[in-house]
Amino acid sequence: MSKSIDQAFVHAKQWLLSWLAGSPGWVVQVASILINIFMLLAVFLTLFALISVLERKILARMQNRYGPNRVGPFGLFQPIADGIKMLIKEDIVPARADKIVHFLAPVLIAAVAILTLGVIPYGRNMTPFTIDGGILFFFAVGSATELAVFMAGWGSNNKFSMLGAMRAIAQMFSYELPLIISVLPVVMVVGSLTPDRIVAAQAGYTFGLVPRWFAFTPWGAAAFILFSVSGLVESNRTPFDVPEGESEIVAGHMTEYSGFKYATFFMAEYIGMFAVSGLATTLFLGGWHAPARILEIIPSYVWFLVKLGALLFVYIWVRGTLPRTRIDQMMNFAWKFMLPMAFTCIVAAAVWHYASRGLRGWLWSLVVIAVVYTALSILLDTKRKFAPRVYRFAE
Amino acid sequence: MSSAAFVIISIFTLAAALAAATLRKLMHAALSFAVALVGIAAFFFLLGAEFVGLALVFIYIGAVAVLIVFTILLTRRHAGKDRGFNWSGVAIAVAVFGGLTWSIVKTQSLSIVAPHVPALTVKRIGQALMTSYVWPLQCVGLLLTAALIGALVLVMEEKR
Amino acid sequence: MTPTLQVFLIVSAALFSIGLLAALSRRHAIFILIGIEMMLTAANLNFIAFWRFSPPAQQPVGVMIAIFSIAIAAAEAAVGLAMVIAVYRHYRTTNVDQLDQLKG
Amino acid sequence: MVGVITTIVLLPLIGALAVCLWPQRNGRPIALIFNATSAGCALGLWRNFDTTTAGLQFVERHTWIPAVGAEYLVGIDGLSLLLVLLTSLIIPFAFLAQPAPDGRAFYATMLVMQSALYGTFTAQNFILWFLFYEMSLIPAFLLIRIWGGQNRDRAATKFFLYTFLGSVAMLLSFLGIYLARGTFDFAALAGFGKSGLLTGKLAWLTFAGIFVGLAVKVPLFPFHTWLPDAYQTAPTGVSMVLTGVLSKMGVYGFVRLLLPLFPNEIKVIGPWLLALAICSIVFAPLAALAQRDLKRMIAYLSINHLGYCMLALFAVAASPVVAARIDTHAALSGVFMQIFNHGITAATLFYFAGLLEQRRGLRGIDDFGGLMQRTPLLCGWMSVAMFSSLGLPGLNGFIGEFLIFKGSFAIAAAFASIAVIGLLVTAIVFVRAMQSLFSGPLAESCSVFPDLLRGEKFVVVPVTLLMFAIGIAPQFIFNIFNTTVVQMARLFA
Amino acid sequence: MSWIIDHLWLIPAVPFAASLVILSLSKLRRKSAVVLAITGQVVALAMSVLAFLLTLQTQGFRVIQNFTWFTFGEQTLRLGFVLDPLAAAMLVMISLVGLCIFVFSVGYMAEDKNFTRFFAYMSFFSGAMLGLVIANSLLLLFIFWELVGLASYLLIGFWIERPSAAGAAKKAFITTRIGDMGFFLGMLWLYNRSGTLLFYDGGNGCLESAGLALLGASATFIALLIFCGAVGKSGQFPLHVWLPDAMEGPTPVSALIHAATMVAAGVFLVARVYPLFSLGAINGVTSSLTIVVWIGVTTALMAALIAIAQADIKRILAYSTVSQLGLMMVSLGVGGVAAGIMHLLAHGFFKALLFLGAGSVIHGCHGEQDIRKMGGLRRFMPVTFMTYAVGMMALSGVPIFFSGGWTKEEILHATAHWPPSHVPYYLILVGVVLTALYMTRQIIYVFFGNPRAAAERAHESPRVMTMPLIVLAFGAILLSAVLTPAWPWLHGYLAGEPTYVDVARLIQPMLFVSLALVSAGVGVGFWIYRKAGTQDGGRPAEVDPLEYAQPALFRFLANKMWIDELYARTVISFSWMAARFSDWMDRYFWDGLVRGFGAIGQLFGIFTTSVDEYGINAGVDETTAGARGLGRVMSTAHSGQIQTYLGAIAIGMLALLLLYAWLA
Repeated sequence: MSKSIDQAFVHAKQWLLSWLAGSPGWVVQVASILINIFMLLAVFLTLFALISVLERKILARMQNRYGPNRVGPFGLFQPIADGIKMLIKEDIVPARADKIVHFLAPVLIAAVAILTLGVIPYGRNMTPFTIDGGILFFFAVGSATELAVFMAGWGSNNKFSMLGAMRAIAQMFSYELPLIISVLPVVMVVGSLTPDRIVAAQAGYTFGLVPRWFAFTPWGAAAFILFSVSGLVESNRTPFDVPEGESEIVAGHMTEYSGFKYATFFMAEYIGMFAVSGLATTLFLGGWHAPARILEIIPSYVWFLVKLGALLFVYIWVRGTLPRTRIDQMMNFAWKFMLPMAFTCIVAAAVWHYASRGLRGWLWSLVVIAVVYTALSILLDTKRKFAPRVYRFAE
Repeated sequence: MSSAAFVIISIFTLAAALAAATLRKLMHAALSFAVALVGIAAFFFLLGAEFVGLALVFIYIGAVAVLIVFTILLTRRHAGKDRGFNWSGVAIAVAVFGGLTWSIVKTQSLSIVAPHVPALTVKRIGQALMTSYVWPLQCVGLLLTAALIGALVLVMEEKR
Repeated sequence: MTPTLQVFLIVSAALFSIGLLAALSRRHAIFILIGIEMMLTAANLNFIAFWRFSPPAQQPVGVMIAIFSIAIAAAEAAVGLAMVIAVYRHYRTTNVDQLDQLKG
Repeated sequence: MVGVITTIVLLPLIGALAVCLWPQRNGRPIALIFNATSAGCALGLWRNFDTTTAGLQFVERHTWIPAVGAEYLVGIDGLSLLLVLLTSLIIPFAFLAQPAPDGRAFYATMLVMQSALYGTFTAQNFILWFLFYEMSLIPAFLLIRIWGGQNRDRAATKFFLYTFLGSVAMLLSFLGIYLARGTFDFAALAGFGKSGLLTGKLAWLTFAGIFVGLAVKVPLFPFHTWLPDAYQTAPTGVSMVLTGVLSKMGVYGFVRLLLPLFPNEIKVIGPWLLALAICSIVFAPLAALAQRDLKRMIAYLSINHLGYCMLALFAVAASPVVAARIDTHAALSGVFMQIFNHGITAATLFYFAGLLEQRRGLRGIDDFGGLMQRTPLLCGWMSVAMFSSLGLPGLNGFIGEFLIFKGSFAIAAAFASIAVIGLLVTAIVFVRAMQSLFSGPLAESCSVFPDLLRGEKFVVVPVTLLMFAIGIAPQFIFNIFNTTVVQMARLFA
Repeated sequence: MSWIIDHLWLIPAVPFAASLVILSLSKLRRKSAVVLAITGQVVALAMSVLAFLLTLQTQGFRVIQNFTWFTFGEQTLRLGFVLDPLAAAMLVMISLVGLCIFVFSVGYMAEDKNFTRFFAYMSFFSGAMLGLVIANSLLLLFIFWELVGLASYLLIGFWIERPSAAGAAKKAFITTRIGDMGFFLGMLWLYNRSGTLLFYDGGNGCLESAGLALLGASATFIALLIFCGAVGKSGQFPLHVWLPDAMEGPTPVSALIHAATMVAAGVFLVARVYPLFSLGAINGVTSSLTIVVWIGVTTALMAALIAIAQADIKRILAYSTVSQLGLMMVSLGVGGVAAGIMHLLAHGFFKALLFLGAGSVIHGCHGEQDIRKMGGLRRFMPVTFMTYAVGMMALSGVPIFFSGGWTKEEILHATAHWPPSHVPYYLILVGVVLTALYMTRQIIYVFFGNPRAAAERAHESPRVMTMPLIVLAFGAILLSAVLTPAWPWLHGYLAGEPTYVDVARLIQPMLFVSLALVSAGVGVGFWIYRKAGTQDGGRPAEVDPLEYAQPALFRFLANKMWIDELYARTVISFSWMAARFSDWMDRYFWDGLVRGFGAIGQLFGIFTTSVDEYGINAGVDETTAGARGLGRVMSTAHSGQIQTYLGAIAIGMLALLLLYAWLA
């Protein structure tokens, strides 16, 4: 029973494709792809709508106010209203803009964001696009985001846009390194770049109790944290929203965009967030695996969505809690702390592996990480680096 | 390996490449170059070298293209338009193309169809890199480090 | 009809020539770099094509060469662009016609 | 424990690199860490050293350049261990000396020198030994040339020329030996020595070459004139290393090379060599008496103290008849003891001279006065070092000198009797210095001196306690080299 | 009781430990310092008395405790402690006198700001001195010998801010060191010949028959070299010059070190190694002992003479000490070992008493030391006067009640029968008279007559200072009980012979000789100095009567026979010249030699350079110029245009391709 619920979507797709039985192979293939794309768009655009309103509501609760509550029950139709507003708004293009580039930027950024969703396994047998080097695909395609952001900044021919784009690229470049390197321990341990295999490697339970998710190993936990923080930066969200900090440079590279193009940017940002969270779930939180054996009756995609939702909640929570960081501190942090720590994770994972992945390995890798962490904290003691800040009040 | 895909990809790629070589606006040319690279990556996919294709996208679009646009940005004073076009270059390029095509076409042994080979998995590439190609790999690592440092030193502002 | 090795090579030759065109006929230094990168990519395409069309071997030599060549191309691009910037800072131009200090 | 010696030799080199790469301007902490590590390794050697067997221990042997008989052959016996320990002790001590030059390069250079010293004391193949021997010369030159005081140019050049010419002479001699005998291995060469390593003029030429090379390093009268200049000019820490360890390379060379290789030649010209040693012993402290500069004074006394070593060595080697075992043992033990004692005592004296210089800015004996009233601790501890140097019983200096005199008096009574003048004049020099520095009314210029600071106490007290320990219960030092002494004594029997 | 035998080393160790602890204390912990020092001294005294009692058990008691100090090569160096009557008597004397002086110092030094350091040094000295007397090895003795020298150096220069004190300390150290070098050489020689430095080692020691047999003729030289050390330490001519200067130290120091104990160490040393001196003696005479006698006589007489003309209260006593030490040496030299040591012990008590009395006087007179400025002090300082008088009579050798009288008599007795010559005997008789004379002079100047400048505000010293005086005075008197010829217990004890009472021996001709001489000395003294310090005839008050009568002689004596000046002109200036000469040689001759070689090298360099420049290089330049011109022509092909180069490369590639195709 539970199995059939688990595979409900897979069966549904097969049932749909069975209509095409007898057609040439490429027709079935194209149809299968189209179904996947359609489902992805349907699910994630809905999720986008949902999250956009949920974020506002959650933030509001955190700030002790109500949030949107006028449109629909509990304000749930707010995104629809927003969407309509966006669509009917005038699309303004600056006169001296590089029109082609200006137009292509949001297209590219949205396309890239959606493409990255394709390699994530959402449930048992539910990977839209199975590819040998799926993780590499994710990052290869994801790296085009930077180009898109640059195009937006350049194409607008506006100094705020350009500056915002520069900031965005600088921070994305800097954090892409820890982001990718913190994935490497997992790839190393599993021995594969395929997301399905990575999820499969996290099946089972130690002592029949603790799931074998990588987040439960010292190196995995460290890498998970590094990955999440880097992901936060990659999606330009608070507290790392320096490139589009409205109090500083209006809206960064999106300053000259309005209407639907702006909505596209907005959507791309959210979808990028989903993609990073989804990958984090896949890599560290056991993908669609249930956290306990008894709970395996609940379908795999539910678990995936629960984990994704939990991560998204944390993102929102962080946004509601932390103030914006300063750009130089951010860069220092990336190069002087995140990167060495990411490398340490690799070493720790190797230690864990060669200590036969048991309790001993667990402890040793913990020691490695703790030692490096302590050393870095001592070396990076910022008290010595920065002059004490002096506040000048009215004199 | 369908010829339809091949035709589409090659037209797409060559068009983008031509645009990259001839567009007057530097930024457009750079972006076209990125598009051409996507086409080449598609070629690699078509040829069954998925990993190389992904690496190409990753490195060229994620890094090189961004570097190029950055450079364009930093040398913006003349970046708007590229004045002057050297037609002798066109002649040489066409001649080279002609020569190459002529020799390719003339070589009959090249008109073969791809044999069936087992899929090239990432694992195999990894194993090759870590066994037979471990020295080149280390050398490339060293080279990249050197290039990184060298580039940094080159662009560093002289302290006054 | 499936494409033969020849057509791949012709595409690659075309790409190479376009790269050469960019490198030879444009004045801006960045175009030269783009052209060189394009020629390198064309060579890579050749390597991959030859690997794919040759009988299965123990080692995927062609792929390996392509991978290394991509890595080296990245290094080359980084250094090349840094030089462009340095030259620009020094001479206030990126036009290679004007950069002839080395003439005999 | 295999590979420890190599580790000890390499650690300071790595340290030098690390200091160069250290981001902060002050390289001292990191240099000290490396010092401490290599000192720890040296202590480990000591701990695992078998004091009951003679011969080399912890031997590491690898082929290096077989064509010229060069091997990587390191190992230690008692003497080597003693000197390795001395090096490990003096160099960190020198790093803490005042006034300390800043900048990382200084510490890196010192570390290179440390590595060379370790190498010199452990190498057992001539080529390797010579490599390290020369390797110590260049850092020493740089240290004097760059961080020295007045006249550093001249002093450094003089130092370099002297020692370099000596080294060239030595190298040529060894090439001669190699051509004749075909080996560079110390042990093998010593085996030939008994029956005459070479014959005829060549023997005398090679002997002279090696003798000059080593005599310059010790230094032996009349090859000593570089020393006062160099010690006076060099920064305090460098002076400490120069006198504490570098000069021991010469004595070590005599023990290791000249005496085993040329016993017959030494017997022939023995009285002349003894006369040179006596000149060192007598004239050097007399010259010290005439010095006004504290460091120059200590430098001259260093010549005197090493003269005692030479006296005993030559007495043993030049003895026309086979000396009694007890005398040979006494003389050799005395030499080894003196090496160690002079190392720590002279270095301590330089350290104090540095402290005074740091406080006053000058270091003439007459620039101070009445210090005892202002800085009793400094004076007290410095007096201990001075008394140790003049051979007061109960402190370390006495043990070595007593044994040296015991051994050499039995063999060469007349020379030893003259050498006693050296003891007397040394005492006069020190007592005079003490009078002029510590007593009398407090000089105006010294009235604001701080007494020993906490950091300085941490340096001074352990070393001084070591002097007391050796002076009162020296057995733990003797244990290191007793078997080596017995083995060497057999060479002269 | 035998516990002390196994732990003889504790006797010196306790004061040493006290010294170390005091040194590590703060300068302000005065009370702790005193308690520690005196406790250390009391413990040492207690152990010394225990040891002394132990030696009473048997005749010729001797216990040795040898141990290995260290092993060098295959040889061992052994040291040891010995307890015999000589050592035990010295131990008791040193620790008892030392204790008295420590107590005295508490009062005397009360005002000093370096009070704690003083006690540390004193304890250190005490430990070293105690160690010296129980050493059973010449080396160990030498070690302690040097340590007492160090203590003496430190204590003479205790008031370090006075340049004169520092100079005196330096002089003491260097002068004694000169003697010590002889000692050192003698020790080496002895070690070389006998193979051991242990005095007693179960028959193998260097003072035992087996060891002595190895020495042969060298014994004389060894003995004389060792005697050099004694000469230095005991202030014998010609190395006596440091001792009077050493009075720059605080008075308790003078009492302890430069009167009672350390300076007697030379005598003790000779007594200790007496077998070396007497080896091969014919009729008790050896050449080495003869030299000892003559040096002793010279010193005794010379110092007594000088003492007459001194004005400083402590210097008079210092010369007196020198003189008495000479006397002891004579005694040893003529074979009266026991007599010499007895005199040493007795002298230790009464000279310490005198010095402390002098200290009390100085204290009472607020630091004044010139006897001509005192006078009439007996009324102000009765206790001091009484005890001082006891000391004076003991020193002068007043018989019967005072220890000094008996010991002096015994020395005279021994000297009178010295076979080679009677001259020393007569000279010593003169010395006895002179001693009585200068002591009378001193006591008249200080305690009698009218109070002069310094005596006007004089006061008696506190109890803490007078009590030690009284104890020592009693000691000086009571000691005579065991010295009388009627019951020469101490003599027997030291010589290891049984003693018995025989009152008849009390009356001896020498007693009357002695009595006559002393009376003569005192009487002459009273006669000459009856009006000292007052104006008398043509003589002003501040002029000494003797000076008025014999100005040239007086000046000769007052200036210490110009021996210091003689040394300054000869030895010291010679050593300075040697120093300057060595320095000059180094700076100019040897260094010049080296620089000369350098200059030759430089000249050679100039020569080869010019050969290179003008000889070898002639035609090469032309060729170079031609090559350069060709290069210039060729270089025009380099346009500097990178695209041109690139195009050329492409054309070249095309050409190669065509060539290849054509060939294929």
